[in-house]
Amino acid sequence: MAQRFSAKYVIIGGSVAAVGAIEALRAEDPGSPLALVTEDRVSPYSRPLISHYLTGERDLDGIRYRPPDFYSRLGVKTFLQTRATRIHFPDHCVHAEGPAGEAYEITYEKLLLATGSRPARPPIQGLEAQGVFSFTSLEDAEAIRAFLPRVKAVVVIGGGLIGLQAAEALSNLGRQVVVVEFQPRILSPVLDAVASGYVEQAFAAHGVRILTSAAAQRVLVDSAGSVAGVALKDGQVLPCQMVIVAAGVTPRTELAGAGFAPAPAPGAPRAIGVDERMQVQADLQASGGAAVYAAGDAALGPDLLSGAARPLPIWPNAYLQGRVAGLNMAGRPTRFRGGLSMNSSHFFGLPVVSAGLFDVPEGADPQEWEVLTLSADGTPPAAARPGHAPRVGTSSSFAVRPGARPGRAAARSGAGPGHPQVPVASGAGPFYRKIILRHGRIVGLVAVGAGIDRAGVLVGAMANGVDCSRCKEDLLRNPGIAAFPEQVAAAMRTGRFGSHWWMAGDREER
Amino acid sequence: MKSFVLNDFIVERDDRRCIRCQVCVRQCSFEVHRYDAELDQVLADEEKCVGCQRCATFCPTHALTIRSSPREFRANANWRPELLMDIKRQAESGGVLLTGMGNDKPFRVYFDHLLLNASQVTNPSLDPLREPMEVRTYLGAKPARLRYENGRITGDMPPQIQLETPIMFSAMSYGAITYNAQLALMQAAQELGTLCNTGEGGWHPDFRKFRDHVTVQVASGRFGIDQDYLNQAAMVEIKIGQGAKPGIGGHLPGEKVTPLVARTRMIPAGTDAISPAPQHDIYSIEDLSALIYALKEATGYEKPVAVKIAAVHNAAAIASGIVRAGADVVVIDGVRGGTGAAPKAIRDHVGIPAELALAAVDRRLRQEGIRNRASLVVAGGIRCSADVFKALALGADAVYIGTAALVAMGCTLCQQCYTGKCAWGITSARPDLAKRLNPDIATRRVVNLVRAWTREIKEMLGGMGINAVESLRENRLQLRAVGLEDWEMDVLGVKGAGM
Amino acid sequence: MKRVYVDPDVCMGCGLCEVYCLTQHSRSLDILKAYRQEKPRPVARIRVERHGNTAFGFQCRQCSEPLCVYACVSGATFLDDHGQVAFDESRCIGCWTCVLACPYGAIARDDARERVARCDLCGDPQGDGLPACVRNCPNEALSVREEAV
Amino acid sequence: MKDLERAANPFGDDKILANCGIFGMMNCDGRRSGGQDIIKAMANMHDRGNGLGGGYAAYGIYPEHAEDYCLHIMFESEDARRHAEEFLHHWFQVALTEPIPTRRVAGVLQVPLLWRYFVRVPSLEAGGRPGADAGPSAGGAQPHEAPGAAGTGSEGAGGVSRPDADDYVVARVMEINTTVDGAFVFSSGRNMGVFKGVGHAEDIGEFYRLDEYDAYLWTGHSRFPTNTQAWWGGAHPFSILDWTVVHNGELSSYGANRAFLEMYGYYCSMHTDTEVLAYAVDLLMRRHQLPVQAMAAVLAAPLWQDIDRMPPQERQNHTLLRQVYGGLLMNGPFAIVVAHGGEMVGLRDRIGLRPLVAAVRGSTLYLASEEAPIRLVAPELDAVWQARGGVPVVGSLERGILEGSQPVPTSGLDRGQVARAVGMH
Amino acid sequence: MSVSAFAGSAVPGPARITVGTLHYRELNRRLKAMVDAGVEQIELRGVFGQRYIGTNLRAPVRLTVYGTPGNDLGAFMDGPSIEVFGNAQDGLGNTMNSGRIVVHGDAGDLLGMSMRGGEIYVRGNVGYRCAIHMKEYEDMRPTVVVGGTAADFFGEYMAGGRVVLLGLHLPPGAAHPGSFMGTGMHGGVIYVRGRVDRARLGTGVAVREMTDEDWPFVRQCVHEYVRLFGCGTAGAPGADAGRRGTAAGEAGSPAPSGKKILSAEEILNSPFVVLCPQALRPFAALYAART
Repeated sequence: MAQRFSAKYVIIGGSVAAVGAIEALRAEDPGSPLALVTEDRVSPYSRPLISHYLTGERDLDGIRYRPPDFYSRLGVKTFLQTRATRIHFPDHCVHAEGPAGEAYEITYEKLLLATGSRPARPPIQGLEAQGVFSFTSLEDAEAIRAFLPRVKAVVVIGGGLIGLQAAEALSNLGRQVVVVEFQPRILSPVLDAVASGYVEQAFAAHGVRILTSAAAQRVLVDSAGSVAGVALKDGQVLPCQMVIVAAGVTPRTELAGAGFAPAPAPGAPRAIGVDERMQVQADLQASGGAAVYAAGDAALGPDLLSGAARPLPIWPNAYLQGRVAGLNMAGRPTRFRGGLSMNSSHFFGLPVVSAGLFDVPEGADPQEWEVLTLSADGTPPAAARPGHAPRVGTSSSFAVRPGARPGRAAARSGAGPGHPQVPVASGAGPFYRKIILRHGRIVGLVAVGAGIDRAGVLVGAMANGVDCSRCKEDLLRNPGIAAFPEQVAAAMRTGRFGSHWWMAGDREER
Repeated sequence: MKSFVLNDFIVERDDRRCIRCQVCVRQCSFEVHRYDAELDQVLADEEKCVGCQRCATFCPTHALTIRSSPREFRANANWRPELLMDIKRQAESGGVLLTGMGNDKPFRVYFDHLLLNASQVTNPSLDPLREPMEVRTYLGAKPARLRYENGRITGDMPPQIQLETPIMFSAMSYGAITYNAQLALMQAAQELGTLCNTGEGGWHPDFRKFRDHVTVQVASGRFGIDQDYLNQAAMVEIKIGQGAKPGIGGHLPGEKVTPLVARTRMIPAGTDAISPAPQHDIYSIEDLSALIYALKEATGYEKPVAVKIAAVHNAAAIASGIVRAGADVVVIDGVRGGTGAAPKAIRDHVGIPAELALAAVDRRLRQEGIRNRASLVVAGGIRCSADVFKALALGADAVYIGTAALVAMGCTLCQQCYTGKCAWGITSARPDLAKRLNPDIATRRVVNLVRAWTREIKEMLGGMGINAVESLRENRLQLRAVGLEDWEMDVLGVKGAGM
Repeated sequence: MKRVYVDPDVCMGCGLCEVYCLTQHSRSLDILKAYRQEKPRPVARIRVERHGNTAFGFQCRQCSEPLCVYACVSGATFLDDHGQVAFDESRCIGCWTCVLACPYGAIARDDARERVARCDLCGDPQGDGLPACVRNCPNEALSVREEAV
Repeated sequence: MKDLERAANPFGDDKILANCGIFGMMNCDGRRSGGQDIIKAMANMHDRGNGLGGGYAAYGIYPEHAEDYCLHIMFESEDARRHAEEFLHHWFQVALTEPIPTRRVAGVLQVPLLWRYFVRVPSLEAGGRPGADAGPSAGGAQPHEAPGAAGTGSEGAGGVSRPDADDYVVARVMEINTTVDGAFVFSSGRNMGVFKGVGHAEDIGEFYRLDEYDAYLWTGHSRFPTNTQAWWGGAHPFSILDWTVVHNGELSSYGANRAFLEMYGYYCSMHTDTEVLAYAVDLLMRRHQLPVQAMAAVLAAPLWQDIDRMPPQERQNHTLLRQVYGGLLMNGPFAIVVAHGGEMVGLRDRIGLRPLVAAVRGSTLYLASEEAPIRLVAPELDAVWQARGGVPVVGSLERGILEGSQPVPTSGLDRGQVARAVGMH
Repeated sequence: MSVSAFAGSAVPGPARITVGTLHYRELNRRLKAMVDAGVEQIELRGVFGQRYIGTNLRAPVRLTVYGTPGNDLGAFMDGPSIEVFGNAQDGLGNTMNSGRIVVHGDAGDLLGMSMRGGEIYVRGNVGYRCAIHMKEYEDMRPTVVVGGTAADFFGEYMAGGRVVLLGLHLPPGAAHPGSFMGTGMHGGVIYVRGRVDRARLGTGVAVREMTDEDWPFVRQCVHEYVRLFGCGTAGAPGADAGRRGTAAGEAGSPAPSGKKILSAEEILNSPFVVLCPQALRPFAALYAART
């Protein structure tokens, strides 16, 4: 017999979206029963930090996202290492199975699906071999670490953020690493060619080979069933003892059922459709009157810039969605106005960020769009040679010597009128900043090295739809709120304007 | 033309202390300092340094010392370096030398040659901390006598201004000083219970709320004057002359007539604001009387009307005429009075010291039996509480301070007011410089100064065994001279020390 | 929320707040040592923005919906028990996500230490201690106040 | 013009300083009594003086010449007396001329010639009406108010109005004192006289045979000057007409007071505090006709902090008085007894720096620097109290005894009632 | 002047001097001689303004004074006990070190100025600047108890000691009339019965309520006052004292007739307030930091 439990709020999933929801719920409703079902065996930890765990820079405590007593402090009844197997919507009941196979039936008034995503499995032969790992969970990292002693060389399939993090960590652990990227450049979903080039340069400088426009066809397996190498489509064979598969993630929608998980666009993964309150669409007839919410990687929320629904499997977005879901579940009506693609990473100490668009879309009207770039005038990375980066409309660029300290021009200008300061890298290193504007509003940002400093100002302008047509060059050179029209700057100085762009509701007007 | 003018100042930077924070670079409004990235050093263009000490004051590591340049030529007691430099400047420009602030030439400062009395044995000194010390002062004409009728004291009492300290702020117009500086003076006047003078630049609408503490000026330019201007103020002052530049008018160039200045002065923005040398409706003493009574008519005889003149040779006779012309207050502005801009030749060579003029005027009015018919205010070079004290003993009812108030705010007398680049935000024309003066801090500083002086005045009063300032006024017996000639002591009406 | 406010009408952009903030966050607490000796050099948490005649020192706004907290992947930035944004620098990995998230650009990178540098109200968010920037602002343009937003 | 200042002030000091004992007694019912009591009282305060000056004023002593001005004049020589008498006969009708009776007393030396003259002001003559130059100074200053500004008064002798006659006498006295070498008028009132000289007060009283006079009002003074030079004219009381002042203390405001009085035509020839006090009282009470409370409110003005809290009418009165007569604020320690015909006023400075004790026995008011001398002449008192700073204690033939503006009951009185009624609030 | 009793050795009963107008130097010389000879009680009759009585007597002698003693009674006094039937003049107990002075009347200005020890009880009112700059030092802690009220500057810049002002003769509800009470005080304490007009106070003085620690002392003083003067009257000691302290020095009736007599408890039942220093260094901020 299944053990029965009942809670006002039930959350499935134990990562960031769940944390966002719990923190919102408990701020609004400190007392009502709240239960959480997660496959994780520990309190919330930070998935982006597993590479640090892998290298041993941090132990488990070092990568906890919240203190170990997080659940108990907030009064959350937890079912750890427990897998939700089925949801019976008419009965408002979650069926789950514990680590020892015990069965639970947990009824809810309000349910949040924060089930996240799972690594995608590319069509490559031999992925079942020993030594093939994905890299998205603590358990992945532990498994890799346990396997590492036999490993000299690693092939990372996928030059995305996860793959590159794994590659960096393994390289730092002294392994020879080759990254195999199907696209002509790494990080192509989040960076423009210039930035990709900087990153490739950084990996190359640390002895990591990156093969672009390359496709892994088959994992070679030795007699013991262990990885021996990777064969590429072009016939090249990369000997290795470990393969990391990092070819993207797929939202976990199975609990919701197909009816709630439409495919948003051709080629995009299915995810759970939600409305602006993060409530699962069409829930009313299916859920028997109880509200069901979804948030995080599993949810298909709106994109702030385009307004279209699209999965946005990034950490901050998951928290925000979880928060909005939690506020609504607790009875505080709040709208999620949309997530913003926002990526920040650093490889071998090189910071790279992007937000919104990173390139002007093909076929865009040059009258509407504008790209402004600012870069160091050192050797441009191979991929960043002129012509490589698309330029549309008016474009300006400002050159700064790499490694130069604040220069004469800046120093002389003082704070006097008409002398904008030219920002420069704080020390030697690449510098790149690019903003994309449409109708005078920022819709895209890419920055590398010291170019990322105060990038949030540009993201804020983007998210808040500030008209930057008169201050765009100041913003490019010196992202700061002083560049904005005084009304905007004044509102931002007092904190009244800036950080609420993602939500609407009574909280916003506070 | 190659300039032959040598630097006035030397910038010494202790490189061991310089952290390259560039605060000096940003603080120097004369663009002396600059950071050189290649050298990673802050460099100085000393030619431009005016010695305002802004950078040295703000350097967080005290790495800066600004020293006078020795500019040493073959010694010549007659042709001093300053004169040589002036000649070279004029040879290169053909222009009149302009300067700011008051006369800096070493004419005798009579205050420094007067010493004060104190009680010993025959009368007690009073403790000013614990016992009452009254410095309240009333400005305005007093009747010769009062009458007593049925329990009421009556008299034909002209309007009076009550001051809680005999120290007022002299005329400095909005335009000559910044909005913040004038705001600070008005706030300070309100807090201190004294008066601030608008100068002749009009009266900014924002400042009307200080009306009970504002003297408005009617000068040759007649800027911003209307019925409200006159009637909302506590006192009206006709400015005939100014100690720093007797006989000279003024000129605010059109580019400084910003929309706000224009609104304050009630003239179109961008037009020159000219203050003629004379008031063209006053070519004689009876014309002054006509203006005085015109202002009294305009204000319903409810405001004292002051007349301010520069201290000149026959000040006593002029003052007598002013009193007889109907003025309620006579202001004597001495040769050391400050200014925002004046031809150097005028500033340094026209007029007489305030002390002598004051003593002569007070004595003359008393001899003529009309001293009660006007209060006497002295201005021009009041530098400390002792100066105030001595001025009162010489016969003043109150004093004006201008320079001292500005110094309290930060002024270092670099004399560059007329350039509009005041690094201290006091006379600056540039808005980014003007906001350097936080009006609330400036108010506090000025209030502190006047409070401190007032306390010191009370200390000195107490030392004399006097507990009300009216017992000091004209009490020249409390003064003794050291190092003065007989004629000077005669003018001042004081004996030599030991007599 | 307790935060530092700037009055741009009197902020003259001198930059002394940055100097004193940096010094306050140095090991030596000595201005000369902080600038000339300590390696890596400490990082100021406040930054003076200058634009035309405008200037203002600027640091963490203590947002009511703090994106930096929500975006922080490591949990280093969090809300303390008083709802004040707090930062445990030992947990920061220098991912710069908060740099990207903060719409005010109020979070600086301490590149050499691979962590961010952000205003901590000089370690006294609940007390009466004045932050170094406020205490040392020569024009009293900065003030620390508790105000609902 | 002779240098009176040199006689009064041989060292050229700003002012002569003196510390003193003062005494006053007045029978408010007009009863006259001899001078032996005040001599006894002054002797009791012997230690408050140093033998360099003593003096008395006595009122009601010349009833047979009540309408004549009696000039007491001291002369250095017979020559001086001749010149002065020529002057008197030129300007006055002289009713009686006689030496002032004296007796030899051991402690009284260097006695000048002492004469008294009962004179009348002649009626209008060709030179203009008497008193046309009523400014009391001969210095030629032009006071800004009309001469004879003392308001209406009773008619004096010879059809000349009392104020005009008073002004006339003042002018002549000033003239003698500033132009007739060796002559000094030290008393010029009607039906009263000032008797003063160098010596201890009790000796001066004996010298002038004051026990032989009967007065309803006596004041006395024992002087402790800081210089050793002594001049008979420099002793107290100081007088103009029948106004007399005895004074204890020093006026630190002397310079300011003097400057103010110069405005009104008073030339301070003697450089003593008491002189400005006498002139101030003359200006305020005689010329400006202000009541005694107003005079006190000028000389010992209430503090602004107290004025500011007064009811409106009172506040206005005090404010006006300080605004207009601020220069007459007597600043520094003082206690004075001012007397004129029919009235005696005691006043001490506004913060009580010098003592003044008042006492009442029946209808007699006593004022003194100490209580003991009062007790000596009036062992049984109805009330005795310390005068409050700035609050005048007044004895008046017309109004009885007043402290402040409140009458002091003179029978069945006890100190507590006085304190409640007048003294301590 | 006559000495009616004088002995070189201790004699029971007081020695007596009828003083009259004897000069103070002579009077004080004789007193000193008597005390040196061992006289322990001396009665002075018919005193008229003789100064410095008690000043030169460094012994626990008891003086009884009838009449009006002169200024500086008990100045610099160290030891004697003086009781005055009559009013005292100015400077009573000036810079007194120890001993006791009781006045069955009023006293003048400057009473207890700079007093460091001992105690003074005055039945009636006191003048200007009384208890001014009183001090305390180690176990020396002077006490002044005044039955009536005081003129201005009472307790001015007091640095120590305890003063009680009973206000017994004030009309009901009236505030004490003196201005600047306790102004600039930086030590000591002033207990005031009756209303204090705070607007008349000077700088540096604070007003607080009585606490349990204050009452025992005040209670003791009031009881002693009533014991000494027979009553706490609403009447007028000055005039009484005057009647009693006639030239003949005959003591009159201790209780005035027709006055309401208050018991110690009735006196104590009225409200008291405490004047105390705002700070031990009231003018610390007066001076500029850098000079």
